[in-house]
Amino acid sequence: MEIFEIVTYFVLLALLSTAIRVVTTSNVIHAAISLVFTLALTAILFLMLSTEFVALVLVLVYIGAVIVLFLFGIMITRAPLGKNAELDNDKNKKLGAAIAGSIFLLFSYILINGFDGDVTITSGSSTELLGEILLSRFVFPFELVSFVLLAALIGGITLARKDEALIDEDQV
Amino acid sequence: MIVQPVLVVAAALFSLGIYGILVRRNAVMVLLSIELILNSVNINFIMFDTMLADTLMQGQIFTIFIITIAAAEVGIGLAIVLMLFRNRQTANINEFDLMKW
Amino acid sequence: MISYFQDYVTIGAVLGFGLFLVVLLLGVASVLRPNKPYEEKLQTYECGVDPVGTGWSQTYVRYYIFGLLFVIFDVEAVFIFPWAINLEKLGYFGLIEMFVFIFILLIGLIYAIRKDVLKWES
Amino acid sequence: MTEVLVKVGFLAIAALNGAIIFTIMDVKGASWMQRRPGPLHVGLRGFIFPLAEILKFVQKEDIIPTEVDRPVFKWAPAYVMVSCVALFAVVPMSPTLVVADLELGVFFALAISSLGTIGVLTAGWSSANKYSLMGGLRAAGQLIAYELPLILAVVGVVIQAETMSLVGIVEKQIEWGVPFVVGGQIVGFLIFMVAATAEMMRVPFDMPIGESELTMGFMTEYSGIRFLIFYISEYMNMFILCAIASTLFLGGYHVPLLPTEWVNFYGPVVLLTKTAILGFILVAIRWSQPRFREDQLQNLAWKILIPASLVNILVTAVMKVGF
Amino acid sequence: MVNALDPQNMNRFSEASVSVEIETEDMTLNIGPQHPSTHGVLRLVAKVDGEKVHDVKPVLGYMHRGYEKLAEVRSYPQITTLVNRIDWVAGFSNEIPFIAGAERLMEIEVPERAKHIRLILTEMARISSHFVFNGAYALEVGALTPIFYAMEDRERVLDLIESVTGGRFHPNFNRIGGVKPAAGAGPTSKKNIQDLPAGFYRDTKVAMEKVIQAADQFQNLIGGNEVFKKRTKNVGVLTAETAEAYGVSGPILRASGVKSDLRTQTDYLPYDQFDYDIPVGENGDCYDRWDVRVKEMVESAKIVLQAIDSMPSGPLQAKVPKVIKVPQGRTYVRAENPKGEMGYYIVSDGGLGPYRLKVRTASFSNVSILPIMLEGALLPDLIAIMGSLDFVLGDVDR
Amino acid sequence: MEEFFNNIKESFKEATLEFETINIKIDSTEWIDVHKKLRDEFNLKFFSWLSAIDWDNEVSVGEAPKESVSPSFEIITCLSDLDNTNLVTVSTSISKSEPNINSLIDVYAGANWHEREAYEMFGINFENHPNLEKLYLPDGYEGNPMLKSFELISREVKPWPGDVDVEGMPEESESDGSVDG
Amino acid sequence: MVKTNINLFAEGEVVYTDGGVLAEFVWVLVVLPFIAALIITFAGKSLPLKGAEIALGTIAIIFIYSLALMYLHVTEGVANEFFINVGNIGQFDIEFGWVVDGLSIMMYFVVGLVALLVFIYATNYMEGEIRYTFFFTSLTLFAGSMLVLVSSPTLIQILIGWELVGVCSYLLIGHYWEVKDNSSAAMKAFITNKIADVGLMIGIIILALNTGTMRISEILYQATHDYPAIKNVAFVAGVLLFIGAMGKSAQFPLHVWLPDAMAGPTPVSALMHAATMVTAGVYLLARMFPFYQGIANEALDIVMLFGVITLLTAGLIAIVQDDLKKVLAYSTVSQLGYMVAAIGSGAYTAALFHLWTHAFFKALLFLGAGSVIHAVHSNSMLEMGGLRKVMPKTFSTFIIGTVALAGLPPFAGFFSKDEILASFNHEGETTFFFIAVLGAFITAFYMTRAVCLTFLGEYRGHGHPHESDSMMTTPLVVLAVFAAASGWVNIPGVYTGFTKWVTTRKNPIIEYHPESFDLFALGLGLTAGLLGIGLGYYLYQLQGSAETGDDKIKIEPIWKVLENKYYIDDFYFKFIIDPIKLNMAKAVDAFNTNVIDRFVNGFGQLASFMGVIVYNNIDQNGIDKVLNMSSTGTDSFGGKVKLLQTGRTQQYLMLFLGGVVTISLLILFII
Repeated sequence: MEIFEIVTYFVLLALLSTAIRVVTTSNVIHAAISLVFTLALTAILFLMLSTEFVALVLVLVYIGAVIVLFLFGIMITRAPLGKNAELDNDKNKKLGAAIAGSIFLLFSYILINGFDGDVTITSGSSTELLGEILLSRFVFPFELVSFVLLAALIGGITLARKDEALIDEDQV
Repeated sequence: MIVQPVLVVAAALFSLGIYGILVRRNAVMVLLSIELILNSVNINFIMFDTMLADTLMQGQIFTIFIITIAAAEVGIGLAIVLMLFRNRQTANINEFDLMKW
Repeated sequence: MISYFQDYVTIGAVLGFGLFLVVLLLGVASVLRPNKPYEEKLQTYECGVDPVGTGWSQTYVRYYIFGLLFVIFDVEAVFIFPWAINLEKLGYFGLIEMFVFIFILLIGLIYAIRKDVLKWES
Repeated sequence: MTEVLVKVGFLAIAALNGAIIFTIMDVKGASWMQRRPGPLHVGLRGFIFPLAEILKFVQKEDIIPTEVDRPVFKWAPAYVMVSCVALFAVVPMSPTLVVADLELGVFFALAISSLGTIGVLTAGWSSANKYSLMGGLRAAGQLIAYELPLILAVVGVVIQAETMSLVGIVEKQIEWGVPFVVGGQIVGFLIFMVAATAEMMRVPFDMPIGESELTMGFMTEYSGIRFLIFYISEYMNMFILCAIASTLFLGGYHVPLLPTEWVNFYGPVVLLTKTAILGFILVAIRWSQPRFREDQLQNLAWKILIPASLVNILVTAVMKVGF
Repeated sequence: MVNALDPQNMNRFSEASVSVEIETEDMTLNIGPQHPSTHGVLRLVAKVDGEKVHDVKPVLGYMHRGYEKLAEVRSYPQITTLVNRIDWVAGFSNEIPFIAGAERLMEIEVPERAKHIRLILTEMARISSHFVFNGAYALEVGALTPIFYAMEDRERVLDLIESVTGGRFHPNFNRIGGVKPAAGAGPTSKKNIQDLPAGFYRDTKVAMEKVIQAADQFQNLIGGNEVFKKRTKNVGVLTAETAEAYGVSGPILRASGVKSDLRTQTDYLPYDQFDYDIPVGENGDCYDRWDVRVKEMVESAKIVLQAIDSMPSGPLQAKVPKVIKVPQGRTYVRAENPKGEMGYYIVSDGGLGPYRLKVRTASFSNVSILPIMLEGALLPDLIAIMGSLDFVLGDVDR
Repeated sequence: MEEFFNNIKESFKEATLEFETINIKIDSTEWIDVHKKLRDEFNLKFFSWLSAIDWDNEVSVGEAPKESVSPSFEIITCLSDLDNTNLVTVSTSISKSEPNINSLIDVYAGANWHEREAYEMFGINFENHPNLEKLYLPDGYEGNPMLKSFELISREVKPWPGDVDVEGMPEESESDGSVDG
Repeated sequence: MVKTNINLFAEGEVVYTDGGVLAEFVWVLVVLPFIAALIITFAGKSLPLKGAEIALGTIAIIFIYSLALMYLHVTEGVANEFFINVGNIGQFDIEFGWVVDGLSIMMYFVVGLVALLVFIYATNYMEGEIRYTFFFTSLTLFAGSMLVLVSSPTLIQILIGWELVGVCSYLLIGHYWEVKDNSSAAMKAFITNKIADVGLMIGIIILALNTGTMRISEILYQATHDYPAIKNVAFVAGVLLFIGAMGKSAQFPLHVWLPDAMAGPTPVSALMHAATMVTAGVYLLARMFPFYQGIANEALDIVMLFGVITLLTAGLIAIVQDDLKKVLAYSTVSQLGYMVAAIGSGAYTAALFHLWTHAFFKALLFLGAGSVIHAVHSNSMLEMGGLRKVMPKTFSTFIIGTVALAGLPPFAGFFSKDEILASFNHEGETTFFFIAVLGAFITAFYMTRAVCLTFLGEYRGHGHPHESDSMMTTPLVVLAVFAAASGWVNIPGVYTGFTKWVTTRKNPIIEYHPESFDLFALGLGLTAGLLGIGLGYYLYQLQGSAETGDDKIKIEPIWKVLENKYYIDDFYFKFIIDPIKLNMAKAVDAFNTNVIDRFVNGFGQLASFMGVIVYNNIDQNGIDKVLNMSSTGTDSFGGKVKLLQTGRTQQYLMLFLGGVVTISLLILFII
């Protein structure tokens, strides 16, 4: 499985570099597109870890839908075309980097010391089984999810709707 | 063999997300950074799921739930940003100091 | 190589082929095409007038709501598929679960319709 | 590794030929319906027309306006095309003639097909042009609105087939003896085709391009080769969606009464025939219908197709469990 | 604590609600001058909020050719060649009211045969104009095919016009006092004037039957199309009152339910000899405007067929002075052109050319209602409404 | 028509009927009132057009009027009735030094563009007009082209040939000027 | 129905049943309002009464059901509980369910009755108001949440109900959110409650961890059977639960939110902030009473102490309030103090009895006040006066409420207050007894003041007040009947049915104060009440205050303290909110300037830079500095402090994360 590891390292490296680009680029759209690549690489990583269904869910929901929502958001908030010099809080940069760095070190320390193991992948994990577990053992969270989504939908609509409509309607 | 590198990269993604949240001035960018954090969590879950060969697939199921919740979160988060943008004509979170007591 | 990886490596190769196709077309074109830019040619098209206004990127909030609805229902679809292939096993229990699930999200759609966010006319 | 290369080679031929065949079909259909002499008679009875088209675009200057966001602008067409090409991988021509028979075949196809949205949206945005932006937004709004009925219409098939593998779905139809469109998925099929037409951005759902309003929509600023990439992608998309529809609903590479042991031989022919019939219907619709308005389009998706597809799912599920 | 029931506080609430309202900066979108669906070089400066149009400001003048000024330095025959370039889609129709005005001032009685020929050609011009409209309008709402059929059918009519006048778009066929001999009529001498080309009657009959067929086809294939109906019904409704106040005329006015047709109301051409209907719409929406025009084509074809059957014989020209000088006086002659009321207000001081020539064109008034009709419309509706007004920029700008 | 003319005649003594058109000459001060009256009482709801004539004896373009006229702007509106053939033109004169007149927009909304046209072509100032801007001419264009005093450059540079030709043989026209029909 | 016998300490043997089918379907009560709220949200606006009819119908069903339960309970005696397992966290079963016993049935009845009347009242009162439908949604939601709370057989459900009630309260207080005061009042209520909720939450977690169960009945069983695990934490848990109760029941010093909560519409004040929601704390204490009594006795002293402080201080503030609703609000706080003090003194029945009577007469007073406010369009008593003539019905019912509150016989308040006084006397808490008597005097005094200023004298406001219509007065009359008669269910020596009701439960009350007329307490209480009324009438009516609206007597310093509510709010701002803000800001700024900037300047490179942080941490140099900075407070870094007071989320997050990282590093590498 030599090639498997090489590919994994390659994917991880690419993942890291796109993620860095997400938080450092001074162009809003570029950041969103970099996130697309981050997510796509994550999906590839998931595929390599045999979790086929989750990888495709990531593509379908995240890249296909959430990013589109992000792009809408970016366009509605009129992000300027091209570089935006004022995208970062320069004052926060040092402290932010320090905190993020220490969190990274902390996590790496814990993770490296805490976990070690190896993976052997013999086949893709079964979606059928996943569905069965999801709808039997996790049925309560599953139904709750619908409520969360409903709440998100109603909340989002209420927030994004034009306020005048809200007030007109409610002044019965 | 690949467990530790994956986990470290996930940690790196997490801290990059934190960095983005702390440093970015555009509210949409902050939300983007939150996605990075959630993604790093997803990677961890999947890694552990595969590593432990969990018969209950809890790692995968949790990841699906996280993706779901993240979708809802982005929906609401962006809606809030839009509302703020409509009222203030900017998405710069420095302008929003409603938390000021 | 197990068949699982075989399949996805193939798909990766297909993606590579798509990219190759794009690059090929671009490459062929870059050899063949002329390149004589001048200022007016490189101007953005706005019906022959100089592009007007700064707030050019203004967008309907409505699109955002469509996006939101899409995200929500997309997630719903994610949950429906594992259910659909297990329907026989889950039986009536699964059926009722999914009924409830879909019903709740339909409430969201009805809410959106009732709040007129899907309506365009003023 | 060889197998992979063979498959990709096979796919390369299929994808390009599919696009070219559909281009010819569209153009010839147009000239036939519009009584235009050009592509019906000129140059080997119009059959080298696509070649001329490609040659023309390749030779054209690739103008990139100064205002645009260059990297995004340049790569947006690639994004659309790659997502189209990847779809070809899962369509089976026969049980063995398939590039990758994934367990999650349908799901994969749907996931990948949702990627094009980003390409279109970024193309519209990065052009720094109001028409492009509006076109891009319309396109994105339309793609996401019709992605849902597309996905949900497939669920009915998945329920009946109990698998997401495309080969599995076809085998199930062979087992049943009738394609799913006859076996209870007629509503699903209609929803799928309407949604697929909208996904292809073809008449009557072509407002993102809507040349009488937005000149050329999100492609306004594109010229030369990059425009061609969009153009080819459109036909590839048309081909592949028709092929998927044939596979899911029309029995794919098999027709009843033909012996299954010869399926490797007649499979591709059968599938292509079915695809071509669906494609011809799309061509006929394209050249005979006006386009909807943006709000009518969205209403159709949200108020009719999505509820209808949800009901379709539930009805199918009840039938499945109940009988 | 604030008591919410206090009337003053209620005011505060309402103020609060006002302040929540968003002041979005609308996007200014230029539609035209170089846009596929502005029929020339009209420019609309539209303020849009997303897809919704808030405000439209038409900008004219890209085609202004100063006909009124030019007319002051031209003699009357020269002006005839000038004015048929105003509405180039129906070139012939432009000449009629001008010639009629000059003849009226000079008190010339035009021979009946000439009048009939003028009438036939005017109606053919109307048919060809409506063909163009039909094809273009379908194109504007997104149907790509009808324009090919419309153009093909128009070709027959244009061929007929060409065979008579020698010109397809700018016939320049009228003379003060009558019409000139037909172009395709073969050798002419003082003794033997071939006024119409050989086979004209037969060809016309065939062509007009085709026109009626084509109109029927349009009614079925375009008018019966559900998508087309959705796009045009109840879109851009224009009430009769608004239309009258703005001087909107022609098919647009009739689509709003006003039965106003100058062909029956004035006698610039002998329309009273024929039997035809005046199609009138009900709602004044885009569909009605389209429908009225299609029905008009049929009526025009009927008129032509009748005119051919009742074609009187006689001279083509009345006696007119060689040098045309129009006596002092003023008159306004208007005619029902394909686009609406077209009229010339001729002020003559007895010279070779008019002292002042006011050209009243239909499209100018018709286009002036655009800002009102487009307010609050969606962008696709903007195109549908604009197209349904069927204007030609030459007719707007002059 | 006759009946209608008589009705008009009762209100406007100076109205004349010529070529089936009723002409009413009024004073510029009653401009709005007369139109209102015509619209409301005589049912002339259809606003056809509005324009002006520059009466001037010394001209640089065209021919000078045969009889001398008093220099003034004559403003004409043409109104009609949708149901029958009544056609009315209303005209008034205003001085060239102070070309001011009230805008008709409140009476006939359609007067808007016609007035703008007259404004840019003649320089007539329509009071109370909401946006009296140029309609046709490009930004920065100076002058009012339809004034007789405005030079038509091409005319100056190159006189119209036909004009001269016709002027050359005036006598013929009387004797043998007709063409047989 | 299965009958069970248990031994009660005082009454001998009590017989109760499992309640049969009626008890099995109590869940309908809980679920119904939520469904109704959903329906109102989606379909409310299109209905003829804009959703009010659904709310009313729901509450009517609840009321009728609770009436049936009440009847069953009075005749048979019911005690039963039901559980539904919905999942588990570790070893804990997450269970929901419903409990049907005397305590909960009493609460169902109170909630059902008061809510029904308030809803009827509100349909008229809120007519034409902004967000009418939304109002009924929230109100219905509240009813449901309250029922979730009172029906809960498990701690986790109590917590959920607790939070739901808090959310509804937030929504309703902030009903007129366009005015900033109102939204900040809602915020204040929410935050104050949240602080208290932390106590509750920790208490619940402690109890659950030590008993291994979330079921209240099992915890109480363990408590009464001397299980060692729970005994160890009894005091702590008891106090923590009480802190939770303090928040909801507005006990000193967490009472500050309740008066401000009067920003909500008056029906809300009547239903939530007088009758039902604020009694949640008392209910919790009562529900857990066997636990307190059995093993957390020390905690009861604290409970009593706070209760007594509350009843006195709040009563004093009520004297100086000019806002009619605030007088009633402080009165509510004061009466809640009575209840809590009674619980603290071990008088389980007395506390609940007061809860029962108080719910009716305080709701009556609030609705009466609402009627007045509706008529004069002002809250201030300075703009009222002389309304006796124009609003006779309101006046007469208000008077009944007042005398019930002042504790004159034979109105409800007399019996319940007397029982509390008697129990103090019985317990030998002489000081508290006299304070409570003083409280009774104060209560009578300020209520008389309120009546005089509102109804007597001359009208001082603007506009023309008029009697409210029957939709509003009918509830007043019904409540007046209850305010008069609800005390008769527990007259010692005559009929003590109420005691029997509320003690009929799965976990018997081992010991409680037996009822009997304590003539000393009775006489003293009655005298205090009469004195208060007399003094009030003298000062405000006879001295003519009612004419002018002024307070004739004012002892300036005391008045000032009272008017400023003992400066508690100011205290919070000055000593809690500001210091946290300022000093934290300073500390972090110092950290930024001294630690981070120095490192950045010194090293620049991220890797080495992180190394140095760790190094310095080990060295304790940086930490020392930080600690010094934060403790010294004011010093030369003041100039940069402004930067951190921005209210920006990012900076707060940065502080938070910085803290987390520091602590984690400390834990990982140093400790």
